[in-house]
Amino acid sequence: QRFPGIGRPATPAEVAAWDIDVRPDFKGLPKGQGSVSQGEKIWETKCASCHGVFGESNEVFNPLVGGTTDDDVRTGRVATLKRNDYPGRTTLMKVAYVSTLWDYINRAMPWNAPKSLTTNEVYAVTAYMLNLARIVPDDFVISDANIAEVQKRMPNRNGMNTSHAMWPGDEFAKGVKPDVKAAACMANCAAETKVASSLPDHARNAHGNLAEQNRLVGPQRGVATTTPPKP
Amino acid sequence: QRFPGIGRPATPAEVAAWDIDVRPDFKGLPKGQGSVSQGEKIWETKCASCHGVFGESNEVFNPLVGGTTDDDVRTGRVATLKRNDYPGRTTLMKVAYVSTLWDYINRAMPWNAPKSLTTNEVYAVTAYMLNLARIVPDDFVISDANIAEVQKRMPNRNGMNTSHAMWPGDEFAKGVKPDVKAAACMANCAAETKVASSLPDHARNAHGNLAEQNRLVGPQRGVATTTPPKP
Amino acid sequence: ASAAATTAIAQQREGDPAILELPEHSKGLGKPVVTDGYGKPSQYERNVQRRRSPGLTQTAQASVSFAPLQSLFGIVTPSGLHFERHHQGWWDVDPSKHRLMLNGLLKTPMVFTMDDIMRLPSVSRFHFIECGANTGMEWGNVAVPTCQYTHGMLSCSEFTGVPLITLLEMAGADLKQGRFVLAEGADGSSMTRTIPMSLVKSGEVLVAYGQNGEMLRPENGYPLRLVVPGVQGVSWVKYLRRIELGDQPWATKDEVIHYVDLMPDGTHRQYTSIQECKSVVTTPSGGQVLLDKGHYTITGLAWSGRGKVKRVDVSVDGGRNWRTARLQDPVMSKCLTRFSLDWAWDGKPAIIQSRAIDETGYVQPLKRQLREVRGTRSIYHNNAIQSWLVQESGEVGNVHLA
Amino acid sequence: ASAAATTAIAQQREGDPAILELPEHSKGLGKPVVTDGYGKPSQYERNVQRRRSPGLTQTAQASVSFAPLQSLFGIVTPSGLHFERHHQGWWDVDPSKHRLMLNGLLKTPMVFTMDDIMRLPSVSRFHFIECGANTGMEWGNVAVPTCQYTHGMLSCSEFTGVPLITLLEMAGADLKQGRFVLAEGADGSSMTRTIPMSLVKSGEVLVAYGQNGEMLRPENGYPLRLVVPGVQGVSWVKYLRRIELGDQPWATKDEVIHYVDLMPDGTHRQYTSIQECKSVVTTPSGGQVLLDKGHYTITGLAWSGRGKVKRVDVSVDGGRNWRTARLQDPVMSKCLTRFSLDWAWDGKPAIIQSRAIDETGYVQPLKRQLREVRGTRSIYHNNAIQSWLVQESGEVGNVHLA
Ligand code: HEC
Ligand code: HEC
Ligand SMILES: [Ca+2]
Ligand SMILES: [Ca+2]
Ligand SMILES: [Ca+2]
Ligand SMILES: [Ca+2]
Ligand SMILES: [Ca+2]
Ligand SMILES: [Ca+2]
Ligand SMILES: [Co+2]
Ligand SMILES: [Co+2]
Repeated sequence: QRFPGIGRPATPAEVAAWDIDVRPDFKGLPKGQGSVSQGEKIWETKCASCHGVFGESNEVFNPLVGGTTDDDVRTGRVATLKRNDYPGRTTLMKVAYVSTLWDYINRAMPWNAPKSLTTNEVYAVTAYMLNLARIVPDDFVISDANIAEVQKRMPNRNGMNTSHAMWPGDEFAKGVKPDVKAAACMANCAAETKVASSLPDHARNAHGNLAEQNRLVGPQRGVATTTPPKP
Repeated sequence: QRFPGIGRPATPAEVAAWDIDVRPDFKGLPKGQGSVSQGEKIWETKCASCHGVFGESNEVFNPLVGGTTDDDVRTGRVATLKRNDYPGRTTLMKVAYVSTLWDYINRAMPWNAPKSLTTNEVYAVTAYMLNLARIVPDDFVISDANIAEVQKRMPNRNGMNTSHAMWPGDEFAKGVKPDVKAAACMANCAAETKVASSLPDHARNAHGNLAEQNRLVGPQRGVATTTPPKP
Repeated sequence: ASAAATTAIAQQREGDPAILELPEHSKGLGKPVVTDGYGKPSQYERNVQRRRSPGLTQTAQASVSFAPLQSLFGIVTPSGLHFERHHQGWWDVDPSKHRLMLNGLLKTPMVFTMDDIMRLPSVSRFHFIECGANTGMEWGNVAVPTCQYTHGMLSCSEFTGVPLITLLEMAGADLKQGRFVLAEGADGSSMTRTIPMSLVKSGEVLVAYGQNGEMLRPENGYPLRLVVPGVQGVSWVKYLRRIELGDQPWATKDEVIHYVDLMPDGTHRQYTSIQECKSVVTTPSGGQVLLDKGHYTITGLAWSGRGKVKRVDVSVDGGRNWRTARLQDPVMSKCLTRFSLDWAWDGKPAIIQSRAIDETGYVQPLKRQLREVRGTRSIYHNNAIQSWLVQESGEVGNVHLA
Repeated sequence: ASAAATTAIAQQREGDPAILELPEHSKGLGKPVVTDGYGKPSQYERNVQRRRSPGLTQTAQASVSFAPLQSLFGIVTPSGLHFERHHQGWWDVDPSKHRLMLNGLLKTPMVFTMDDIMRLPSVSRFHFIECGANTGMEWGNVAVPTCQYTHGMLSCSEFTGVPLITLLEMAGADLKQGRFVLAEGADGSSMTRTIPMSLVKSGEVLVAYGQNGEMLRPENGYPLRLVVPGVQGVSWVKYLRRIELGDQPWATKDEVIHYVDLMPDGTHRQYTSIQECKSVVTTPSGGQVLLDKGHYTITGLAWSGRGKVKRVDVSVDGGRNWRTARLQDPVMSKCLTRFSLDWAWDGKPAIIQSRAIDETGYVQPLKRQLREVRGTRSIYHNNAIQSWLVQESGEVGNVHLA
């Protein structure tokens, strides 16, 4: 023992109390089940106030549901994600794994009372959310037994990519080089010196008076944004 | 000009307002004068409340006056400083230069109203302090003209030493080596392992309850000093 | 003109009242020691605060506050100004009741108290932490006025803690099978992130309790957070309660739904963790106004999630010509590096930029170069070169060039 | 015994309530961002404060507060816990009215505003500051219980400022004739100190405004102080208002009356400025009680006013045998260095010491070695090896050995 007297074994009850994570291969998923209609009731009392009755609200957060099609359910790629003119991105447009939803709802939702749902309630609201996006039918009962089948219908299940140089190890992909390559030109470089974007005048004071966001002494002051710019 | 636009020349009036320092060679000393008896009056109204009528008080600070002899005035060495059994050290026992006194009183005293004395008042209280230690006679008038003579009577004027390795340059002395030399023995060293001094029991709680002076978690706690030590 | 000349002469004879009339503090007795057992900044520093960006988030508990980079010096971020990012609000957790559990692919699942952890050998290292969404508002157009808002989800501290590998070894971790760890927090979101064992094995990943000499601040995970150098802030799990060793990644909400980078082809990059090499000029910067022509010291911060900053170049003509800046030592790995360069402003418009290069040779890209590969919908990991336009009035604005 | 065994089994089945019963913060929504625009430590850190030593000084404005070294990590001292030493109280000076004047042996006496100074090229450096009187209460006998009081007039910060030599050169300083500068503060004492031009010329002496990323704290000289690396704190003049270049030293009160070292022969060493190589174990240290036998990490701080710390040795048997400790990098010049060493406490009495060696080869002395040369009446510059006695009860005391 390298460090005598430090730390102790965890009891099985202790591990059970905290080991709540659920992986994409469903390791960690507790047994249980919940129907769409059960989920609807829970949703309406415990989730809709923040996320909207159809998961469409963006009052406290991005909409959870919307933007996916039956075709996406078939292909596993959310088509609208390829469109540069479609600004919104709902949770169900992005999420690749049903386990991610289950795990997160189970640990963190409802936001103001996390970990208050029973296992079956988590199954049920998950079913309800999936039903809103027509991933599962109205009479569906999701359970640990059939969740792997549900995974095969996740609309963006094929929309992810882990082959990039921004993971600090070779666990996902080996030898990938950074994707953006720039060179360090020093003189007479081909530069764009035309201003293409700047803060519109009406937004001048949108972050408050910048004169009050800089020190009172120093090489400069904050700009008084309560008055228009000097010529 | 290496840094255009930064800084500006000081005006003569500005330099005069701030350039108040007085060196041992009396550079910076303004013309003026003050008598012991003038000094006594100022002392009693403006200094005695803190330093005592005879500069003997240690209520707000070490005594200023005391511990010097006529012999010291002659030799320029305060004899009691050589005695290990004499604990107190007054300002006049230590100070080598009269300029130091003048400069400090002028800039910093009275403590609660620094820079409120006139030049002549500073001369006068300096004279009074020196008189208390019999460095100048009762009827003495100190001035810029005779202060160099006074310097020759400062009791500890020869009691200083600048030849040591603790000044980070060779301005005072060149090539002096550190005075304390230790070696880094690693094993079976000749060590004193008998406890010669420790905090007496009655002082256990003198700095407050140490349990409240250490973090609530960590490798240890603070000792509860409100109760006696455990055996 | 003659009146002005007279004033000038009078002033020459007289001088600045701030000098001629001694201030109160030169003529009085000041305040006692321990006026504050724990001190605070000067009242004159009240403008130096962390701030929210209006409208950026819909709630204040799943939100962010930005560090005032425009007013900071050197590389250390004062803990009181450290940027905040919470997903379910912050807590002041009682450290005597806080526990860290290790489970998964190891011989003995274990529990550690704070006392236990603080008895183990620790290291102290300076590292930056940057939110993956830093500069995210600026992928398309200029959206915010100052470097507090463009780059302020960035801070740098001296972190003290125990290498996670030490704890894993104590629990008999299976270092062959175990390729990923899950880090889990104790807050409402019980924030979870997958961390590569390759990084853990390097000894760089810390279970940290110390920040800038004292304990972590509650907003930053008191009493325990994971420190994952070079990796985006959301992986630095706060209120750390559990570490699980596993053979597969976890696909947690914040690595596969939220902190994902949308590519032009409509796929999402998941597990994009590293904060690539980046820099920003903080003086002068957007929302400031220069007082005068003449000498200025252009200064800013550079950093790389892949190691040390090797070089920083600065341009004052919008990128046509560059000069190499001074770097303040010590230059440390995965840590902020302060750069500076002298500049005499002639009063004409100027566009100021900085470009950092790290020890791997990676060059910080132009916005255009970044967009060419990643489009404009990526949100995360915008490490493009920042441009500040100094106008003739002295006012400095945030601009994108094309 | 059987009751204890039953409890143990029950506990095995059940476990720690701090784990089994989820804490409030795992089941609720926390506080919003920018609850504090400038944050503060956890409520559970309330014991970590700077403190006065009762009876040490007769007033609270000419006094000192000690940093809680026993509770700090790494090398950075949080600015709120930086030790204080005032001679005439502290002030919160308006920086827009603060001026720095240069006069003496130079072509043009000059005035700088804070705006001017902050426009000049600056450097940021980590340095310790130690009061010359630190550990002064311990020349003779044990006087105080904890390392907060024995060694707490010590702090370390990242300072940002302009090398004083830059300003002197701007004013056309006579670098031949000018061998000393006088630094003068703007507080009531208008604190003055003589500084060697040799050190100024090296570029190390800074006119500093930044401390740990923000401005200096008012207690530490806001908005401007001199930084004189390696030299005792009283020379780091606060509220710096004036620099005079001269050909002779000034013999100011605090260099020839006050911060003077009384030698056994009755002479006073004046201008003793350098803080010689020194170290102290902060964990475990006086006034603490160890909770248990087993592993501990002995850790502490080492520093030298002459440059870098080269090595630190630690003894647990009162100096008979020593082991070399780990040093946390980066090891910087005239900066605190954190050392640590593993130790398994067997529950028996132990005397813990540390001994630092700097890059000049200087070895931190025993108390005896120091006293042999300097006696016991020196007050200043006590850099002797500190001994902490760990008793069987776990209680740690401050002891001197003989
Ligand atoms: C009081 C408000 C509130 C309630 C009630 C609430 N949520 Fe949420 N929900 C949020 C917020 C805010 C977030 C974003 C948290 C973050 O930033 O990490 C969120 C995030 C989510 C997400 C992740 C979305 C994503 O893209 O990252 C899911 C799924 C979710 N909620 C489901 C639910 C369910 C199911 C319920 C009810 C059982 C529920 N929520 C109740 C406020 C709420
Ligand atoms: C309100 C209290 C107070 C008053 C009034 C006062 N002093 Fe002082 N004096 C002090 C204190 C406190 C110190 C120590 C300051 C320090 O720690 O640097 C001091 C220090 C001194 C010293 C330096 C002593 C040394 O050894 O460093 C001299 C000389 C002195 N005073 C002279 C005077 C004179 C002359 C007057 C009146 C004109 C005066 N004082 C009025 C409180 C006072
Ligand atoms: Ca134990
Ligand atoms: Ca698990
Ligand atoms: Ca100017
Ligand atoms: Ca002068
Ligand atoms: Ca983040
Ligand atoms: Ca001091
Ligand atoms: Co997020
Ligand atoms: Co003093």
